[in-house]
This record gives sequence, C-alpha cells and structure tokens, in this order.
Amino acid sequence: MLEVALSHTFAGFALDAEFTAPGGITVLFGRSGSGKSTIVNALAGLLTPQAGRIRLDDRVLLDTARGIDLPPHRRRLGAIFQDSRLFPHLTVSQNLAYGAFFAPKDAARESRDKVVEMLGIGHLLKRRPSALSGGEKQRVAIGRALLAAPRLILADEPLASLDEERKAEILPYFERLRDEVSVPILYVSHSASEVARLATTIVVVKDGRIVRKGRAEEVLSDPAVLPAGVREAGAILGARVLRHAEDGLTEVDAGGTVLFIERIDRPVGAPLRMRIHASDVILTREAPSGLSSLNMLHGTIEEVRAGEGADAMVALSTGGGRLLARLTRRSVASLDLAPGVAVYAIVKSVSVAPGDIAPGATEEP
Amino acid sequence: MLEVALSHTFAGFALDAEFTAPGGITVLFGRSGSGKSTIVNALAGLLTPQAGRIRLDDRVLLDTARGIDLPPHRRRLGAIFQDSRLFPHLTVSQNLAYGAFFAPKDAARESRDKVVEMLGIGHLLKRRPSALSGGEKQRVAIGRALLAAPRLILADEPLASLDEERKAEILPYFERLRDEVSVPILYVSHSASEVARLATTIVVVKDGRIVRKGRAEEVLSDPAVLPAGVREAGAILGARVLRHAEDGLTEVDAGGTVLFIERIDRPVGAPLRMRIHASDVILTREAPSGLSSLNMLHGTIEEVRAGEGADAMVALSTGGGRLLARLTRRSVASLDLAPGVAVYAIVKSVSVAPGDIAPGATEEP
Amino acid sequence: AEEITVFAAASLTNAMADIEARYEATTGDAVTVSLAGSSALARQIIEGAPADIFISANSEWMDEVERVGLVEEGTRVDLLRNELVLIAHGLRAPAVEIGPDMDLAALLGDGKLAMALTNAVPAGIYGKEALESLGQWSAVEDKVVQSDNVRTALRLVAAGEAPYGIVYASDARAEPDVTVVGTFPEDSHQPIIYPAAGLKGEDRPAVDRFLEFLKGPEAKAAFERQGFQTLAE
Amino acid sequence: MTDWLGPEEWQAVALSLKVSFWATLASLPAGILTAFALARWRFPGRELLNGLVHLPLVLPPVVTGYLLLLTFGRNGALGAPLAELGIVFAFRWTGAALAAAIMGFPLMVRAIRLSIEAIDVKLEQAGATLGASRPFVFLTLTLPLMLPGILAGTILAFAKAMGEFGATITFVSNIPGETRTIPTAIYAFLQVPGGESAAMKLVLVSVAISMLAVLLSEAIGRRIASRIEGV
Amino acid sequence: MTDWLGPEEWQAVALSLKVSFWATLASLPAGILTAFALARWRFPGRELLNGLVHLPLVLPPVVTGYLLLLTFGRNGALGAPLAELGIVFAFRWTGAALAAAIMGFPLMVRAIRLSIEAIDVKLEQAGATLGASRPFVFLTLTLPLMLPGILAGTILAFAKAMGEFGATITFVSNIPGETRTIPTAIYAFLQVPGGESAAMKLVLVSVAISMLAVLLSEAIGRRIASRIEGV
Ligand SMILES: Nc1ncnc2c1ncn2[C@@H]1O[C@H](COP(=O)(O)OP(=O)(O)OP(=O)(O)O)[C@@H](O)[C@H]1O
Ligand SMILES: Nc1ncnc2c1ncn2[C@@H]1O[C@H](COP(=O)(O)OP(=O)(O)OP(=O)(O)O)[C@@H](O)[C@H]1O
Ligand code: MOO
Ligand SMILES: [Mg+2]
Ligand SMILES: [Mg+2]
Repeated sequence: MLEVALSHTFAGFALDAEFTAPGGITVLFGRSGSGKSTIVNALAGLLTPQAGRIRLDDRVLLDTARGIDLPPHRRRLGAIFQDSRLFPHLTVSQNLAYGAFFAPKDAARESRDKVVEMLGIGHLLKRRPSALSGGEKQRVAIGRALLAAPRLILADEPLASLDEERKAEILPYFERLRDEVSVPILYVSHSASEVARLATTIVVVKDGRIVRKGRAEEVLSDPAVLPAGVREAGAILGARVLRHAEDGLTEVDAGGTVLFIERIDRPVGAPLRMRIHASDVILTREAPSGLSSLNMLHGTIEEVRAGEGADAMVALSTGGGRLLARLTRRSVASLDLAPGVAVYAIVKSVSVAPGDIAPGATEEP
Repeated sequence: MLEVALSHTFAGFALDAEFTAPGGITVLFGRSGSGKSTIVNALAGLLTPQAGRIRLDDRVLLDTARGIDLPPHRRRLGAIFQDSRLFPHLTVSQNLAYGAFFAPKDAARESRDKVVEMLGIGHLLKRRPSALSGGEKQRVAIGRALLAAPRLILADEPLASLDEERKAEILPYFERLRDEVSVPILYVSHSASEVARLATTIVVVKDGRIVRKGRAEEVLSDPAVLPAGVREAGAILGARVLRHAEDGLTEVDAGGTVLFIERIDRPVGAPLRMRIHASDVILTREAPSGLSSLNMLHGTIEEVRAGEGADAMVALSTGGGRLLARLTRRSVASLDLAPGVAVYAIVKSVSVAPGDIAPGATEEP
Repeated sequence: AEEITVFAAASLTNAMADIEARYEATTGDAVTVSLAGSSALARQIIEGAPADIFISANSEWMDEVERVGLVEEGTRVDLLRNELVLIAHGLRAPAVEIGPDMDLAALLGDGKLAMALTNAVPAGIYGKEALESLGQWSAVEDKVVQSDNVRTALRLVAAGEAPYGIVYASDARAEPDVTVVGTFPEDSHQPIIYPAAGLKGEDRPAVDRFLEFLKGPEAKAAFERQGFQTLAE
Repeated sequence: MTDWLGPEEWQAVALSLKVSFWATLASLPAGILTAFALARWRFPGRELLNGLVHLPLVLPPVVTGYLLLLTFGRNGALGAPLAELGIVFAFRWTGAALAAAIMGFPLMVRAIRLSIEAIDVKLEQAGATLGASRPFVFLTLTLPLMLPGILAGTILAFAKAMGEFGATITFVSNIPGETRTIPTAIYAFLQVPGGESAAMKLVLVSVAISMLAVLLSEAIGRRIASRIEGV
Repeated sequence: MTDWLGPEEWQAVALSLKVSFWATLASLPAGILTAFALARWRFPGRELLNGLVHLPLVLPPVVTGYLLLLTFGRNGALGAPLAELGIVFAFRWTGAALAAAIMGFPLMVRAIRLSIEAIDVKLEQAGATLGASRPFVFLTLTLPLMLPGILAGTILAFAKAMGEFGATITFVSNIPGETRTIPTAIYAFLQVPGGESAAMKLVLVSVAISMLAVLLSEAIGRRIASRIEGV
C-alpha cells in the first residue's frame, strides 16, 4: 500500500496530488505535461517536493513535516524512466547486473535469464547502450529495474517506444508481476489500451491535480475522464482451447459457449484468458441470425451503469464469466435493458486480438 | 517521389532496404530493432551506408557508386527524432526559430503561430528544454522540423511519447500536411493505429529487410503482415451533422443513412469525415432488429479479399461512401458473401472515436 | 670518508664540477653540489637546508646568512673575484675604450644593451653602478634590457638580439658568438667578490678539508680556467 | 592606496593586466581551433600537433623562452620576416603577451577540448538536418555548448599569464613599462636580501586580481550551466 | 646510447620520471576530491578553495617555491611538525614531487571538474534508484564517466611535473640524485658557457618522454571514448 501526498510548484506549474496505490498496478494516467513524471520523480526521491508525505506499507519514505526524506537508494523503488538512462560505459549485461548487485540478497527476485528472454535482449548483452535502438534501450531499462528486486516498481511510460508486438509480449509480464509477484507497480501511461489492460487502480492526473482515482472498472466506465480510452474498457473471460480449425480459427470453450478466435498457438485443452473490449460487444434480446459475427454468448444483465455522456456500461454474467458491454444510453432505453434481463452478446471473433489472450487460468470463475 | 536503396551492416545487424515513397505519408513500420531508425539516419545524411542510392524527386541525395553524398544540411529533410534532440541552450522559442532561420526564404512554410497553437506549446516558449516534460519536448521537436520548411519530413516515432488526446490533435496535422501541403512524409511508427490512420504507403521492415510495401489499403488487408494492426484498417465516410440529441448523441447523415455518434462539437450542417474501423463492422444479409447497435448502413458488396489467415476484407459501397468490413473467412462462407450481394453493415456508434472525426469534406463522394 | 653538501652559485657550475672530481679523488669524501641562484641558496640555508658550505656570487647574501648566525665563525673567505666586461655581438667587433669619455648611447644606436636585473642580480647591480660612475647610465637607461641572470643577457648578445651587453668576464670567455670589447675599470664599481664559508653544524673535518681545498692550487687552477681571479691564500 | 605601491609597481600591475588580457584574448581563437581539430578531426600530424601543444608545459620555461627568442627574436626564423611587416615581438609587451599565450596554450586547449568531447554529436546532427551548414552548426550549437570549456580555458590561461615569468624574461627581458610584469618585478625583489615584503605586496595584488577573475568566471559559469541545464 | 648522456644526466632523467610519476599519482585523489567538491558541493569557503587552487598558476613559480620553503621547510609551519612524524619534504625528492604536484594541481582539478560537470546527473539518479548509495554511485558511475577528465588532468599534471623548474629549485634546491630533475639540470647547463648542447639533449629526452605519455593518454582516451560513445 503506497500512500502519497505531494505538493510542489515549478514556475508556471503546480502539483498538488494525493492518492493511494493499494497494490497491483496503479496507473497514473494523464496528458502530456500533466505532472506524471514529476510525481514519479518525487516518489523515487529525485525531487524533494515542497511539502509531502510518502508511505510504502509501514515505511515512511518522505515526510516533509517531520523532516524525513529517505535518499533514493534507501527507497528501493525500481524506476524505469521515460528516457531509458542506461549507463553508457557499461554493457547491457553490466547494466542489468547493476541493480541486481545492490538488491538485498534475500529479496525475492526474478531470474536474470527469464527477464532477458522475456525482453528479447539476449543477443544484445555484450553491446553498449549507444549501439541499441530506441526500443532496445527501453527493454534493457525495464530489465534493469526488475532485477533490482524493488519493493515497488515505478514505470514512467515504459512501453511508449515499443512496437505493439513487443508490448504484447511485455505487458503480460507486468500482469504477472501484478498477479503473482505482488510487487506493487506505479505505472505512468498515456495509452488507454495499456491502462485498460493493466490497471488495478487508476489515478487520473490533470494539470497537476488528481481529478479521478478509483478501481479500474469504475474509472474506465466514466467516459468524461477517459475520453480516448473508453473504447478500451473490457472484461476477462476464462476459456479453454477446443480445437484449431483449418480455416485459421481456433475454437474455444468459454464456460459452455463455443467462441471462435484467430488461431493461437496453444495446445488443445490449454486454459486462456481473453479480454473482450466492452465496445466490441453488441447486445440483442433475441438470438440473431444471418450475422457475420461468429461469437455469441448468452447471459443475464447484472448491472447497468449510465455514464455522464451518451454512454452506458452494461455488465452481464455469462457462462464464461462477467462481460462488459458499452452501449449508448439510447440503446439501453430502446432495448429496455435492466438487471435480470436475459440477452445475447455478440462479439466479433477478430476483435479478440492476440495481445489480449494471456495463457493461464482466469481468477474469475 | 523518394527512391531509396540502402545496405549497411552493423556487427550483428544487416540492413538491406529498397523502397520508394511516392508522396503522401509513407509509414515505415516494424518492430523494435528492425532497422527503422537506421534508415531514417541514412536518409537524413547522418549515417553513410556502405552502399546506397537516395533520390528525392530529381535530386540525388546519395549515390555511393557515383560518390555523391549530400551533407545533411543540403538535403533539407526535416527530421523529428525518437529522442527529441532539442538544443539545451536555447529556449523553446529559439529552438523553433532555428530551423526557420535556415529555411529558404521563398519556401512554402507553416506560420509559426499556427504550429505553436496546434502543438499546444504557447505557454512553453520561454522555457529551456530541461524544464519540459517528455511529451512537451517531442511537440517542440515536431514544431521545429515543420518550421524548417523541409522538402520531406522524416518523423521517427514522433508521437510515441504523447498521450492519445494530444496524438489525436497532432495526427490531423500530419494528415493535413499529407493532403494539403504536399510535403512528403516518411513516418516511422510501431503503432498500428497511427499506421492505419496516416499511411498512404506502408513499408514493413523486418530484421533490416523490407518484407512488404505497397498502398496502405493493400498492406492493411493482409493480416500476416500486420498482426497487431489489422483491427485498425478502416474506411472514411463522408457525413453531415443533422442534430445534437439531448441524450449525448449527435445524429449525422451519411449519404442518406442516419448514423449516431458520440456528441461532437460541430454546428448542424457541418461536413465530417468519419473513420470506421473494418473490424467494428458486422455484416448481415437481413435487416436485424432488437440490437443494441444503433448504426446500420445498407450497401452492396464490391470486393471480397481473403487474407492469408482466417480473415477476409469485404469492401462495400454505401450511400455514405466505401466501407470496409473485416470478417472471418468462415463468416464470408456461411453468409455466402460475394460481389454484388446486398448487405447491412452494423456499426456501433461508440466505436467512432472522437479522434477519427475530422472536420472537412470527404474526398470520396 | 665523509659526505658533504656544497651550495654554490650557479655561475660556478663548470668550476665546481672540476673541483668536486679532484677533491673526491684525493680525499675519498663524497661531495654533493647544489647549484642555484645565490638568493635561492641563501634562503634555503636560512630555512634549514642541509648545506655544509656556501659559495655565494655576492657578499650581500653571505652577509644575510651570517647575520642569521649560520656561518661558522672564522671560515668565511673571499674566494674569487670577477671582472665586468662589455661584450658585443659577433667575432670582429672593434674594441671600445671604456671610460667617462665613451659614448655608449651612440654605440648602441637603436639597439639594446643587455644586462642582468640592475636592481636585483649582482651583475646587473655592478653594471649599473659602473655606468653611473662613468656618467653613462642616464643616456643608456632606456636602452637597457634586463635579464634574470647574466647568462641570459649573454645569450641575448650571442643571438644578436642586443648588439652589446654587460656581463662577467668569466661568462664572456667561452661564448663563441661574442667579443669582449672592453673591461670596466675596477674602481668603477664595488669589487665583485665570491665569498665562501662553512656553515654551522656538527664539527666535521671534511668541511674544513673542502674549504682548504678550495683555496688550494688545484681549485685555483680550476677557477682560473673558467675566467675567475682567485683571492684566497 | 597608491602610496602603498610605488609607481613602478603600479606600472607592472597595469602591464601584467594588459599582457594577460591580450595573451588570453588573442590565443582564444587559436585555442578553440586547435581544440576542435584535436577533438574532432583525424589528420596526419594530429599526434604531432597534440604533442606540440603540450610542449610549453613539458619544457622548463627558460627553454621555451629561449626557443621563442630564437624563433621570434629580431634575427629569429619568424621574427625577421615578421619585423619586415612591422610586427615586432622582441623586447616589446607584445612579446610578453606572446610568451604568456604560449605558456597558457596547453591549459586552454585541454579545457576546451574536454568540453567539445562532452558535446552530444546528435545535437549537431539535428542542427544539420534543419539546414545549418557546418560553420553555422559550429557557431550556433558547438560554440555555445562548449562555453564551459572556453570559460575554464580562459581563466586558466589568464591566471597562467598573470604568473608567467621564466619564458617572458628570457624572451623579452625586463624593460620597465614595456615588459616588466608583476612576476619579473617580484623576482627582482626576491633577489635582494630584505626584498620579501615589497615582493609580497605585489603577490597580494596579483592574487587579488586573479581571485576576482576566478570569481567572475565562476559567476559566468553558473549562468552558462543554468542555461544549459535548465532554469 | 648511455654514452650519449652522462650518468648524472641519466640520474636526472630517472629522478624526473620518479618525481613526475609520484607527483601525479599522489595528487590524483586530492584532485578528484577537490574537483568534485567544486563541481557539486556548495559550502562556505568554496570560492576561497577555488581561488586557492588557482594560486600556483597565478604566482610566479619562485614565489610558490618560496612559500613552500617557508611552509614545508625544516623550520616551516608544517615542515617542523611533519618532520616529527618522519615526513620530510625539505631537500628531498619528495619535496620536488610536492612542488610539482602543487604546480600541476590547478590543471588537474580544472580538467576533472569539467568532466564532472559534463556528466548527466540523471544517470547518477538512476543508479541511486537501483539501490546504489552515494559512494557506490560515485565509484561505479561518476568515476568512470569522468575518466576523460581524469586522463586529461593526469597528462597535464605529468607534463607540468616534467617541466617544473622555478618552484622546485626554490623549494628543494638542486641536489644531484635527490632534487636535480631534468629542468634543474638544464638550468645548470645553461648557466655555463657551452652548456647549450648538453641542455638540448636533456630537452630532447624530456620531450620524448612527454610525447610518449601524451600518445599513451590519447590511446587510452580513445578507448574510454569508444566505451562511452559506443563500439
Ligand atoms: N524544471 C522544471 N521547471 C519548470 N517547469 C517544469 C520543470 N519540470 C517540469 N516542468 C513542468 O511541469 C509540468 C509537469 O511535467 P511532467 O514531466 O511531470 O509531465 P508528464 O505528465 O510526465 O508529461 P509527459 O507525458 O509529457 O511526460 C509540465 O508542464 C512541465 O512543463
Ligand atoms: N552503432 C550500432 N552498432 C551496432 N548495432 C547497432 C548500432 N546502431 C543500431 N544497431 C542495431 O541495428 C538494429 C536497428 O536499429 P534501429 O535503431 O534502426 O532500430 P529501430 O527499428 O529504429 O528500432 P526502435 O523501434 O526500437 O527504435 C538494432 O538491432 C540495433 O541493435
Ligand atoms: O651566480 Mo648567480 O647568483 O646565478 O648571479
Ligand atoms: Mg513524463
Ligand atoms: Mg528507432
């Protein structure tokens, strides 16, 4: 549990932020120049705010009122910066070793080989940072922070310079950190899809202030806050591979319903987690026919939450788990949707992107 | 017209690329470390490749065989780098003036005020780069390149560090440059949505080689090439604002069909361009009812193109213009879709994101 | 055999090398000679330098050492004497009659007269004194260029930068590119004396031995070979 | 206050200032050029030039002065032809400035070179892509970014010029009002018994001047740094 | 070859090497510390320290030598107590090394300081967030990144030590085998008729040694630069 209260002023910019990060991945979301990096710097101990308190679990990292200000190296927050900040005189391998060297010997840590493989930097180990591409640098920086066995990971737009595929490879690792290793992560991002994908908690920063904070599902269903991100809200369905058809589709079983997704490279019987974006879901009261869409799930509406704008978020329970659908309020009205109503959810198979399929069992039943 | 043929070897990496950029925006798309920045550096004249030719219109910029190698400043390619490379000793305003100072006096150029406003950097003009956030830096770098009145703009992931909203604000400017100013742009990106949005031509780089190049529509309909980008292929519909309903929706007229989109701030009667993502479109042969989706267009199939995987791209003509729909081949088969067949296209209103609504008339009728 | 250290004015470099070798050969003592400007040596002695014998290029610095009480009583002797000469650049410069009647200024024309520092370095001080007593100083004052030591002044004349210079006879002797065109009368300046003395310290026979040797015939010959006149009996 | 030092001493102070100022100023362009060449260019004779630049440090000052005399004296290899053109160093304050400049040159070049080597070439490349030709890139980017080194080099060269003695007196002797700088005046005082206190007064003046120069350069340095590193 | 110079001259060459080596090596830690303090710390007396560091440049070497004599001589303020501890500089080669170290100190400090100021503090911050305490950050990041300046400072100090004359001869005299370095030997030769050619031989030896040192430092510098800037 990270508790943060900071205020600091630059000429022309005032930060006044207070939030808690309960664990998992807390995403600091906000526009360019809103103050995200300033918060990260203050957390890392690189900027002493004019006033503030920072507490991580039972350790006070900063309390300007009480004159406490732990130096960066005693905070043990693994920082991944917007600019990679690799050490130019060290090889990639030495850069990776740097953090690990200072990590307490008994700290739980990832194995170097695993991190190297996951980040795809095995062939770069002997190079120096100047011989790396932008994305390669950032991957090394991520590895360096992970290997320092930090108590909390501070990631300032770590994936901004990575391609979608690489992102898709690394995102699950952050998910794993969130779900398995239980290192809390403060993740700065301006990418709505990363937010939707990763966030346990979302803190929205605007002009140096926190304008919204809360559990991801709540914040994501508020279009006023995340104008560009609303399309990305979604739910996770648990499924199991049924078979690989020869026309390039894979059939999966989501709690009794057969769904079709683009072929994935998982053995038959393997469990899957699929994120289905709320805005990719169309609801209908009668089973439709003659539609190009192949995936249909039967479910019951659990909750209808109208946003502040034209939108509403409908949660329904299906055999595969809880599903979110984003509709217009007008549609909610015209279809007369309300808790308890049985509906069909139509999901286009192709909208289940490979990046949204994570191997492993769902937590949700 | 930019013609490029390059080969260059680093220890452990070989570049061998040949492509032409016919005008408009040519997107170099490829994974981290695939060689995109290396190509950009060679074009800018910052790296002399072991062998190569570069021609821009009738000017030979490089021809290693003939010993021609124009220095960077005589190439006049406005480069926007992955790392902003702002001049630390100059203020933002001086950084902007830098390129403009060297631009030929008679060159067509954007007005400084316009660029400043478009990039939202008016309040930063007196600062030095060290007092800017990551995204702010990058915006200034974009402005600096634009104001140099270049013959071609080289943009190496210019938007990677920007938030979606800011991207949404700047992307149209690149579109305008493409459509109006006729400065050709070579745009490096790993973001499929930027690719889909901007590209006239797409050049796909992989491990230092060009694995695919062609007109954007062609390349985008090939899922094998753009695995993460396929969801982003789309078409542009011309429309006109009909009315703003009080439930937060705006009704528009797309060639006779009424569509509902999230409220936009345009006057009634204003023309619009809306991008509709191919994967957000569901086709049906009979007019459906009882669906949560509000938008339906009637049209006739013009072309069905099966991709290499499980997908197919269906193009249909509607009253509002040509529309693309991405389906599975299985759906194409089961619905028996073929050119000439009349279908209904269902589009979820909310999937028309604000960033995809550009004011101005469509070129397509 | 003992070890002794001699601090000697740098202008004695060649002579001291000669004497050192002969003395060591005859006595078996080991002599270390440190050569520097008299002022530096005197100050070092005053600050406790491990010197047993001091040979100064002028009396003032020996006086200074004596005043501080570092000279062993009864050991100070005036060892050598030098002459002040006027030199000219080149091998065939005509001789100059040095006296109150000479017109040094005319001789110089728009050339320079090279000397050592006229208010600091002995050769310069004596030279200025001589010119003053011969009534020449005010006429040539503006043409004088002063070096940090005599050798530099000599070098200026040798290089032809200055047509004339005032140096010690001992310096002028061996320089091939200059001609001695005249010697300043002995009474035109204070006598140019090189005093030597033993310095306070443990009573050591070798110190006395060396002081005696300096006055002896072998040393005299060595000094004279370098153009010095010997004084001590 | 003017009584505290005699007129001849004040003359030496004024002359030292003049000599040091011009020595520093005049060697700056050559210093920048040499530093740039050593830092950036690969050319035959580069190592030789580099060694040459260090020579005034390596050689005893007297030797440097002597070599200057042989080169720039009236009959010197360069001195004679230059004299035809009316440029005379021998026994002039300009010669003192030349000696001081040469003695300070290695210090100036090294400082500037270090600064050049610390510049991120990518910034200059960015300038080139914006249309700036090499000379312009140099003037607008390289030069401002190497200011810390130029400043450091300047102050080192100035301080060295204030203290230079051996090469100066050997090359241009000691002519009151022309080449009699503070160090030669101090040297003269120290040659005679009892001259220490007069020498110390000049030492104090020299130290005061140099301290002021150092303070000034620090203040300028802070401004430059804050410009480059941010407000 | 050994005939070319007499044994006394070879002795002077060996001594100069020893003195320069130790002068440079021993002043390095102090040089690094001083440069670091001046570059990074704000403390009362900072400007004073900065001025003090420049003093050996500003003062004529004779004055520096004299001050050293007064301070570190047998009867000197520091010399006497140090002698009690068995540390003697007066008229020892260690004193020659001390004089050389002090004369080269301003050059060394400036070069190192410039390098420190060119380091991107953000890298050190990154090191701290990875758990490295200040001393570790210094050792693993700051120090390696300031190597170009350390190298430049070292070579300057070494060259200066090879050429130092005025302060040395004034402080520790010119005692063969103990304090008679190449420059003082050259001086002695130049004091007597016909000594020029012998002096020139020593000048050549000195130049050769320094050229080698400069070449070596360039080679090391290139390695360092290629490490930092990339293969
Ligand atoms: N040293 C400084 N002096 C003055 N203003 C500063 C300074 N550093 C940052 N700022 C300003 O503070 C604000 C917040 O900056 P910050 O770097 O925290 O933004 P950010 O949210 O991380 O943006 P981005 O997404 O572009 O990285 C910006 O408006 C920036 O201009
Ligand atoms: N100086 C160099 N020496 C050796 N290899 C290099 C050097 N510069 C780049 N490379 C390698 O060349 C390849 C291409 O690099 P480049 O910077 O062009 O990639 P990129 O496509 O721009 O990647 P990114 O999206 O991460 O910026 C990479 O594998 C990189 O490691
Ligand atoms: O012998 Mo001296 O003391 O150099 O004039
Ligand atoms: Mg930021
Ligand atoms: Mg790149």
